[in-house]
Amino acid sequence: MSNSREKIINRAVQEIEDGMIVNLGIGMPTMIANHIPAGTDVFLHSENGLLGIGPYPDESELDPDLINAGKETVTVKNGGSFFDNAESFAMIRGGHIDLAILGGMEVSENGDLANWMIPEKMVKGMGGAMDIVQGARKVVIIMNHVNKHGASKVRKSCDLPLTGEQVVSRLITDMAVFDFTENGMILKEVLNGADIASVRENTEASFTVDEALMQKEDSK
Amino acid sequence: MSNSREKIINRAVQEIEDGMIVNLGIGMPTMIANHIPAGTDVFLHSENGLLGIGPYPDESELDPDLINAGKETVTVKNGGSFFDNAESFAMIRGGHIDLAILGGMEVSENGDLANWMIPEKMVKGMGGAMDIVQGARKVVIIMNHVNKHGASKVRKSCDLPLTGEQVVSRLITDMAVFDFTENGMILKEVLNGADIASVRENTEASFTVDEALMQKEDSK
Amino acid sequence: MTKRSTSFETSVRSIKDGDTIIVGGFGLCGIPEKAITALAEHGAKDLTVVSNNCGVDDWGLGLLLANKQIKKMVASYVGENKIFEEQYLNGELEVELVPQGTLAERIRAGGAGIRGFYTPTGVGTPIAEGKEHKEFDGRTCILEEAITGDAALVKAWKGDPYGNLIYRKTARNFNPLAAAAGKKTIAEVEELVEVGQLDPDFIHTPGLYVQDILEGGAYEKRIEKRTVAQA
Amino acid sequence: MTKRSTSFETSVRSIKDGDTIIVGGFGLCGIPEKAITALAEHGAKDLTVVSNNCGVDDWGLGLLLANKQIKKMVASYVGENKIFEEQYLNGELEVELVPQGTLAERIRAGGAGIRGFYTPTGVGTPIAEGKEHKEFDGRTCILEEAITGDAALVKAWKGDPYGNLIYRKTARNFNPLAAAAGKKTIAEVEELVEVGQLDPDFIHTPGLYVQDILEGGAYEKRIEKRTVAQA
Repeated sequence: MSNSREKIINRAVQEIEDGMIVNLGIGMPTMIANHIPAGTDVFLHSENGLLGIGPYPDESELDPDLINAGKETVTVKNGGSFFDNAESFAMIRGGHIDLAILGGMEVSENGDLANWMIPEKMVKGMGGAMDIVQGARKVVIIMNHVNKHGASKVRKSCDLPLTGEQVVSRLITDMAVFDFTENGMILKEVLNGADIASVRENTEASFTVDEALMQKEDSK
Repeated sequence: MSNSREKIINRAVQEIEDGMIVNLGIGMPTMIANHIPAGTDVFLHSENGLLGIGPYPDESELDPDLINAGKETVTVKNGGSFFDNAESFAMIRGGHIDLAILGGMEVSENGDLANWMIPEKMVKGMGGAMDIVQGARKVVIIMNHVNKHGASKVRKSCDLPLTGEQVVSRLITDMAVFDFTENGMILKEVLNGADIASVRENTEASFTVDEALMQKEDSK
Repeated sequence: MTKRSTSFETSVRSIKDGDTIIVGGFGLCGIPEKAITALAEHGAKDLTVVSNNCGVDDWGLGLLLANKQIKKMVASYVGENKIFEEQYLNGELEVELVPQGTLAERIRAGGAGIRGFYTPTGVGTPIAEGKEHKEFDGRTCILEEAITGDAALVKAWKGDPYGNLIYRKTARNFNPLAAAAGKKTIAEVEELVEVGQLDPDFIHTPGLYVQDILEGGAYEKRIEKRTVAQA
Repeated sequence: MTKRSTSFETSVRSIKDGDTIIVGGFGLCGIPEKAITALAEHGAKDLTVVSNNCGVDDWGLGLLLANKQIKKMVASYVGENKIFEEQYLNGELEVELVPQGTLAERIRAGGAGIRGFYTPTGVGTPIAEGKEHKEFDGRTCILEEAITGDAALVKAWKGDPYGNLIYRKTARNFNPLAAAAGKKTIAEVEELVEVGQLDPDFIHTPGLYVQDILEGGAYEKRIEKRTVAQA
């Protein structure tokens, strides 16, 4: 696991609290499941119709009828349940999912998210992302702070077509944690290796710095 | 059973064909179930969440958890199923019920139906009637031809608040059978004891007489 | 993450004056009899109650009526109750009559985050007055809006501590819809089983919809119309 | 009133050029593999296919693509298929991308006679362009319309001759929705049991939604992403 990926996942897993119903997006978010502390009693929701995703199966448990939204074979946790896709998105849209952690391509300072298409490329589809960002009670986006050319993915406004407007509650990058509030975008934490100045340098969006964080850095 | 009720039920039961999914309204329509010939394989739908109503239970089968839409204890037929009310009305509204037979207070010549409220009286509610008349593929109304004062219940237009506009496919009274078509209301049959003239006398609505029926009466 | 509540009294205590509560059941079949009784004792007033029917004079939601706890009733059929008629004619009780299928769908929409839907049900009737009309392929429909509740009271056959529920026969009726549409859903069951005893393929209400679960003990299960076959 | 069909060939024969067909499955999980194969052999063209995904190059709906039977695909995600990309970029294939929850709800609405519904999903995105917007309690929503099919192809675990179906685990997915939304629903099952063997409390698709039922014999059930625990 790359250093930045490790940082992001380690920070993101702290969002998950005991008793939560959590939806993890495909890719990096799915990897968070393996890092949830053993004692935490959460139900992972899979939008293809499963509440209570268990660990990957061993060879003897492998079942083509039991997959997650990323189409990987999984198992079901004790106390889990299966349902159809309309019911699954009733759960999402109806506000019954406490937390969704999804990947992002761009996040804007007012909490807009783009994570489903790049205009010049073949469009594969949004899957369930547009429903999840509108429905989950808290939407946490995880992504690298800058792209491979070093440009900030944390933008004044998104260039890419949106997945949803003002839907992000929290953004976790390999440098920082931001919250999106009525008072705008707020830098809440800097991750190991970064400081407020380096975050500013790598962020196109305008944000304010949380007071506690400011004091913490001042007192160093 | 009164003579007119008997006539209506005997005629109405002929609407039920092998293989049909049928919803029978509360009251007189429910009584039709007992007259379906033994060999006819139909599923009776009950809007409270049951497909495949069986006969009334004997004492040993009596189950408070198993009732029909009229809140009577019933049984379930082999091959039946239970479901919630949203699914039950999905079946109705979605056009999956072949035939509904309901009672009526007034039917107008363009197929409007009134069967749920009398303005001066305490209103008890429409139950599922408004959904059923919009959703069932064929809606057959059964009622007495005239009220207790001798006034026609088959009207130019309904005086009572409607249950649905242009929803009646067929009307069966103790005197006659009418169809509602693009060419208006057509008298299709006269029941035993009535003739075209007596039907005309007791009907406020304008209707034409089916040619076959005309010839039949002429040839008498 | 158990959702077991210590008592019905504790569970209904969060229901406040003026709340909207959605209640499962069809007639007296599948009603949450224990939670209703506890709510009558609790005494919260000015309630808007959403339920297909309103019980009988001395049982089910009739108990809340007798206590004058209900300000407004949203139902499809309310004909089984003298106290209801009395309070309605007195002007003490407000009533919104909703076609049964529309009522079921509005509650389902509430639980599913669908804000409104177009249905042909009620077009051309008093139900359509003041509602938006729209044609779809030549068929006129009216716009109906979702219903959600501050609380929902439901009754199931079996449940587990995670809140997974299964219902029995026609006692299912509005219960799964109500369960999904309540901010706080209190589920009472005839039998509370261990986690893992309900087959995940056949759970009617997945646990995430339920906030409190209780075993109700002995159930009265009154029959409204006892009809038996003639021998 | 048995709905047993004599063969897949017979069942799919009624599907005409230009028809809209709704197909169950999520990825390759729970797809009606026998009916799709029969439809590929049947050869009906210019089809509009509604399904969450479009199979892979050599399996599932990919077979219909390879045959150039699909004119338009309505799906939420189509990324697993090279032929798809080719035909799309050539302009041979029309694509309507629909958010997964909206797709599920549109099919559910089709089966349930709901003509349209308001959802917040897609507001502010390209999906909302040209659609009616409306606010509900300050939340902007867009109007989405129902989808129905001339035919639906679904796969269940067990079924009976009346058409009652039960599904297994996540192979349920879009199948019950598709079953209700097809004018002619062709259901294939791994095991056709006698009437009365399915518990009426636990039937996922009641028989009235199904027109043809067939036992499919041995199922291939391909796995797209075989992930196993590291020992």
